[in-house]
Amino acid sequence: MLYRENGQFKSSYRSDQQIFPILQDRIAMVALLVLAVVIVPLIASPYLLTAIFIPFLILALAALGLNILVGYCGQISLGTGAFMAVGAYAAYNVQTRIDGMPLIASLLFGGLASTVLGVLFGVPSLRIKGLYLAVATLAAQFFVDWACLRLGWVTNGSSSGSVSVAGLNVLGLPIESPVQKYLFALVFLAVFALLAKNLVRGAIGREWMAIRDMDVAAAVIGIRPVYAKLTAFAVSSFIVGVAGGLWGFIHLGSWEPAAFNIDRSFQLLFMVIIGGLGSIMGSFFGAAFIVVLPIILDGLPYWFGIPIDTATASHLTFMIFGALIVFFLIVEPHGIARLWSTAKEKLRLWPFPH
Amino acid sequence: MTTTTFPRLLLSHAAERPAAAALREKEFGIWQTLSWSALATLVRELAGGLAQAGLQRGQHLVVVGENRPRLYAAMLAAQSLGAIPVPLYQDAAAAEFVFPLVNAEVAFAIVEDQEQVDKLIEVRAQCPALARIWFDDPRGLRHYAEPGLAPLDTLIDEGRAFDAQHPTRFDEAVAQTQPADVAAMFFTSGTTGYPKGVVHTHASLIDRAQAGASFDKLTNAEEVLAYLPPAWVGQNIFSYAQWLACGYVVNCPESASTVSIDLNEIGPTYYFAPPRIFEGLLTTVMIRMEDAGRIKKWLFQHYMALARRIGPPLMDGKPVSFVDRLRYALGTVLIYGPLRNTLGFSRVRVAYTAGEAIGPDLFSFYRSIGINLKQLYGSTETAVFVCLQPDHEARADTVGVPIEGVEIKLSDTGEVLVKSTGLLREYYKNPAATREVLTADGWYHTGDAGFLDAGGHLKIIDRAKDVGRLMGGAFDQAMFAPKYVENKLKFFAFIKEAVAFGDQREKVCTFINIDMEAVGNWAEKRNLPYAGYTDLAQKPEVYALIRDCVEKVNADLAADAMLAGSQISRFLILHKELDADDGELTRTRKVRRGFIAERYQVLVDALYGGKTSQYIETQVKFEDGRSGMVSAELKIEDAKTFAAVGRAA
Amino acid sequence: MRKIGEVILDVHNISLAFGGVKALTDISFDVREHEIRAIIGPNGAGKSSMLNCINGVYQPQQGTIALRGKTFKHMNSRQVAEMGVARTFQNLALFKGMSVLDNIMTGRNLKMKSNLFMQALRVGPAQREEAEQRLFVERIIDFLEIQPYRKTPVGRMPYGLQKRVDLGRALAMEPQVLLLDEPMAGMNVEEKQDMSRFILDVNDEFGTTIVLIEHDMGVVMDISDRVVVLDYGKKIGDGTPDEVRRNADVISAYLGTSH
Amino acid sequence: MGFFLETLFGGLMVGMLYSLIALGFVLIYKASGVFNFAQGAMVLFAAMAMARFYEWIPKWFGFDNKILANVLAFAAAVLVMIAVAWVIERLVLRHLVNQEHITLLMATLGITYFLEGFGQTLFGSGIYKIDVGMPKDPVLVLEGLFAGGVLINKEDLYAAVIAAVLVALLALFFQKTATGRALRAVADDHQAAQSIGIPLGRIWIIVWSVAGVVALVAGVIWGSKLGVQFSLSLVALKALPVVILGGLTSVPGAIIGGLIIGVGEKLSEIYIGPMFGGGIEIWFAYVLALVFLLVRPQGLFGEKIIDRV
Repeated sequence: MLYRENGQFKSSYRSDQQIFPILQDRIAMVALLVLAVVIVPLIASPYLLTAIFIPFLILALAALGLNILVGYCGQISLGTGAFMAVGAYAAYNVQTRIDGMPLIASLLFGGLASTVLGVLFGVPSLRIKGLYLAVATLAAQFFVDWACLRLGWVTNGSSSGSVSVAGLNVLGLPIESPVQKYLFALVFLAVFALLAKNLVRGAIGREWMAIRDMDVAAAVIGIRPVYAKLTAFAVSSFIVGVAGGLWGFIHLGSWEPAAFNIDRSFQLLFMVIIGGLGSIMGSFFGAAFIVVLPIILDGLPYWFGIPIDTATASHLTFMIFGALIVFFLIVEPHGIARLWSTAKEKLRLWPFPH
Repeated sequence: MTTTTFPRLLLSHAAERPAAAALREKEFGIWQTLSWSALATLVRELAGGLAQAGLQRGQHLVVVGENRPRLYAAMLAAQSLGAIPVPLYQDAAAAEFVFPLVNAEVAFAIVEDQEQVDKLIEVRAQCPALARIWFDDPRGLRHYAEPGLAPLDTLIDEGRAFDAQHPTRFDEAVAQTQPADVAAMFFTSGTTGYPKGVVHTHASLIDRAQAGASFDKLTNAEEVLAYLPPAWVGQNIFSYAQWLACGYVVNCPESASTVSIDLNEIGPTYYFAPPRIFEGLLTTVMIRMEDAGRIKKWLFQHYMALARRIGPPLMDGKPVSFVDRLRYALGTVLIYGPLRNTLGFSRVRVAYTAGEAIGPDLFSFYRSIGINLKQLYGSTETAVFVCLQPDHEARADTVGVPIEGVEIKLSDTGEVLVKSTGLLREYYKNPAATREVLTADGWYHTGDAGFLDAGGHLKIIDRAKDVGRLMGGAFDQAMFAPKYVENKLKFFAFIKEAVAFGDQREKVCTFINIDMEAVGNWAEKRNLPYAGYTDLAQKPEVYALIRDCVEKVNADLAADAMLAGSQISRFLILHKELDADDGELTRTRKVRRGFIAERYQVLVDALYGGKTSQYIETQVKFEDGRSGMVSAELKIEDAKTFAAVGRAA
Repeated sequence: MRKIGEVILDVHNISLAFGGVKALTDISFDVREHEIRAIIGPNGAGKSSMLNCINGVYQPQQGTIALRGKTFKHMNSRQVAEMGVARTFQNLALFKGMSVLDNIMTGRNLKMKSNLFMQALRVGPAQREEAEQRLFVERIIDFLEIQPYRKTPVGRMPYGLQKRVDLGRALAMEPQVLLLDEPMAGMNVEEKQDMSRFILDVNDEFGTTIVLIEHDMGVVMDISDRVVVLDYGKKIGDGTPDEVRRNADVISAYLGTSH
Repeated sequence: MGFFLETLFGGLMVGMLYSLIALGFVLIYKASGVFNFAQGAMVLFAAMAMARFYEWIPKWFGFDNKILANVLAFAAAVLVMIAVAWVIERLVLRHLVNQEHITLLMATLGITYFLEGFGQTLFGSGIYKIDVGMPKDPVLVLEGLFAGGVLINKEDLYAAVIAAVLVALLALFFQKTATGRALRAVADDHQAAQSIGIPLGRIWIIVWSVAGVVALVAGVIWGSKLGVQFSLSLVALKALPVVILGGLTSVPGAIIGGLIIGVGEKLSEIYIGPMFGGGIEIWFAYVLALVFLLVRPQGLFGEKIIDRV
């Protein structure tokens, strides 16, 4: 309905292949950015920022990373939490051991560390198919959980593996107030989202999807499964690692291994499923959905004046998540993102149904 | 009177706006753009090649193909050398090429692709003069050993070399070509007999083009989509003459199957199409809306009703209440805007239809959703622009006012005569025919019967020669305008073609072609099974449906004293669709009434003989050139007629 | 007209078995440059397995395959692809989640050189490369006359057109040898005509050597230069269509049966 | 020596429990190609049901007889597990027929969450005990062999016996009964099975029920050792490497794998653990399995994977 595409013809491949080929979408995108960069910091309360926006941004980033592996390359991972942990602790180590280490550098280093582990545990996936990989990644999960608890040097000697960071700053600008943290996370998300989008719409992205959709055919046209899968693992765990660093540094400030346990892994997987496998946009939807839903679920009873104890509430949350996962897998395997794109299609064709 | 020629126009654009886009063609997924300077270079090289190949001033160059930039350039190249491009219909059968090629002693042809090459080779024996054939698209042609056959690229390369050796030739040739020289020749697929070559000068074409342009204040910012046969003067004027006159951008679709997509992408600002195109669009709109959800349907119907009420007055600049304007504005957001967008008409500033009468509903549909659709009157012989409808004065039943440079008068027989700066010079090698239409004092006989209404708008009833008289019967000596009747029938979505008989007879009878898409849908909704056209056409339900239309027309005709006699008493639905390939329609889909009357003599006799059914067997040509037989037992039905309202005694 | 050249692909004593099941026993035949070579035989005769051996999906237990005189026994699909062998699949093996354009683009993948980082940043070279390959792919789309579907997800296309995309993806590799596994399976007459035309055009325009598995004898006899006949994993006939038609074993084993 | 043997036996006991859970995985994977991540949740769910019914039933019917209570509670729990199986087939499996393994796996993740939430809402989230009256007193064996002998928990012995019996029963069920054979057919090829008129739906319900019962038994044994609580569902995660090791489709594989992992875990904890600051149990099994995968992707007893084109 809102689309007016007449006259938006493309006279170069570059313009035809841009991320948002339709003018109206570009406008919407700019509007969204303005909203995120200007409006939100102005109006959102510190609570909203710390309880919803910052977690959303960081988890969206993690989900984005996971989506590249699961959604685009079709390789399942149940150990995302572990890779976040590696990112966080590696970043922590360089940050604390090397003084004057710039924040961004240590976060990226965290990403690299996580990449190494990702590739390491990805190697089995080259010989084995989907299910086994799930186990391999679980192995990573448990191993890392253990390492963070038991290996002193990982946590810089702190018992129980709990660590904390302070006095974060980028080039002297402090990253302490919720707004600063929010913007910091936002920038990371925006940049990585762009890079990821470029990858998935480029040659390597097509390789990933080819492997996902029909690996034999992919091999026959000269795609090396090994290379495709490993790059997916590397890119994925890098992004996840960085997200882990942000989660620790920006969101938590001080954390212990439990922050990245297997439940985190599942949570991220659910984000990707509900948000939309194989869609950058979907990672955002999923993160938003799963960050907000529990808050609503906790809130609802009180708003309706039927208070239920937190235990029951959390059980309900479990059940609802479980049900939703199954629901989406059956009804809309491509998640909210697909719903979104269908809606968009309808808008473009309006008033026609198809 | 104009003082320029097409090549000179090209060069001036190239000089003034070298980088500006002249032509675009969607190829390989994007709109490949040719700037004016690039085009000029291309034309220069082509001209060089043609000159070297021996194309002489005054000689003819045949051009056959879809709208392709390089074919346009070829026409310009020919004109630069003072030679005469002759565009032929790319969908014509090979045999139809023979006459033009022989008649114009064509030695050189530039064609689009294998299909056209094959056709030319097929008729080459009959056209000994044809020496050289160049093709634009080499696909499938690499192994052809035909003498004189070469790809267009080699012609261009040769031309480049030639131009290097004779750097001044081109400009000299262009300078030498005068406005009064012949610019192009269009073969009118005459409704009877051989086609006639209509000869136009640079002056006549350019003058009309400019007149039309100034009438609608066209600028060089217009976007035009060229998707109709370039051999048709209509397309040629809009995407060639006016293109060069105004210097706007002409866009060529990617392929026949993508026209609607391409139309949507380009979103032309200046659009021209015969009524059948608009009709097709409307039908698809309606059919697509059928599947819409209840809310959408309701919205659509509600706002279309509103549009029918408020749209036309808004378009005609009549006063409309503020509230209505608001409601219409809302409608624009919800329905009209999106609709225009999906149709590809969001940016249309001026749209014209011509060549056939257009149904009032059809016409007002487009105007009511805010598309400035207008009618014009003209023909190949008049370089199209004779009468145009000014904005705010568009009617379905008139064709507008005479524009600058045009005089109109009616002969005593009621035939429309035109004097204009855009008249043809002659019919090529056919003085007799020329004399028939062009009087010594410069009046052109349009062959149309019509009159100017109070507002000075021209109103066309029919071809003058077709306007006949009934003999005997209730309406003895009453005037009979077959086309008028046929059109009234064709305004119903269910009826695709109609052929009316009645001249020198006591009553009017008609053949009818149902519209396969519309009636097919109608049948499916009543889950009425059918096997193909012939079967569907003979269903009693369909006959009932059509009779209903016929009787509506009768009621309508009865209301007009002059035409009450043309009411239809009997009709039948033909067993096959009338088809240009079978010679029943012209390439512009006008019915050849005479030919049809002969071909289906038995049916005509059956109609007047009062039979209730008649067996018929007919040979048909298929797309792939094979032919087969279609036969059926055709029902013949009577239709109710009405007493003429207030008929003078 | 095109002229048949030297032997380009030489299959020598190939035997393949899955566990105990023998799929191919001691198969030998050669394919000459520019020719259209058909492999026919009843269902389960081992035709597809033969192709899978040629392009390295299966590793035959015995025998060798020589491409342009280069012999190889254990070679993976990648290497075979690099040597210019492309292939289409019997039951569509398109990438369901991707558009027609992207499906065919994957075929250009061997030609794309820019590394991960360039792609991520989409800087100059990567961007240019993407555009260049796009142009190549568009030529194929043009060649196969599927312009209207360019951006539609392959899943939503009619079956006949999906087969074209499959062919397009193979063509994108600029193959010297093109293996077609029942390119006309499940098509109506019209679609078969189109497909035959495309196959002939490919062979004609690009001089591509074609190895073709097809059930429709009419088509095979029309377009192929030489035919190999397999039955239960054994070669029972080899020669021009006419020779094969006259071959007694073939008649009994194949043409006799209702196909 | 004695100490080593004790550790060994301890490992075997734990391993046997792993085997039970792994068995559940294998059954379901064989019959429906589903890698049932929810097995652990099912163990928890079953155990809770058992534990709670054991408390409730006497209250409801007002009697006080441990054995009867246990029997009834067990029966009730079995019914519950069958119901669960039925619901899962109805609401999930039949809608995901012929879907990718990964999709199915993720679906079972969903089921896991649902069951855990549902279970705790139904049966509460406290710690409950199961007492099927297994003697807890230790016994000394092999005293003859060397001084001190080896100290073993009687309970473990009973458990071992129960497990053994269960496995035997399953084996019989698979080999002898018609349903068993149908199951094997389904496992080999869904379409084929369907075409010869084996009702997939019913088969799946049966398999999941059986898996449910297995889970119940495992839950009971484990629960009576350590009490029933949420952490029980994590035990299942331990069973994953077992399946990998033994081979996804092999019953004996599950058993052997379980024992190997159980033993390996314990021994490694004692003898290698200290070098790494202990607690390596959590991941040792996995790493073992992974290393093994690299050598033999199909596991100990799994069939070789050939992907046809």
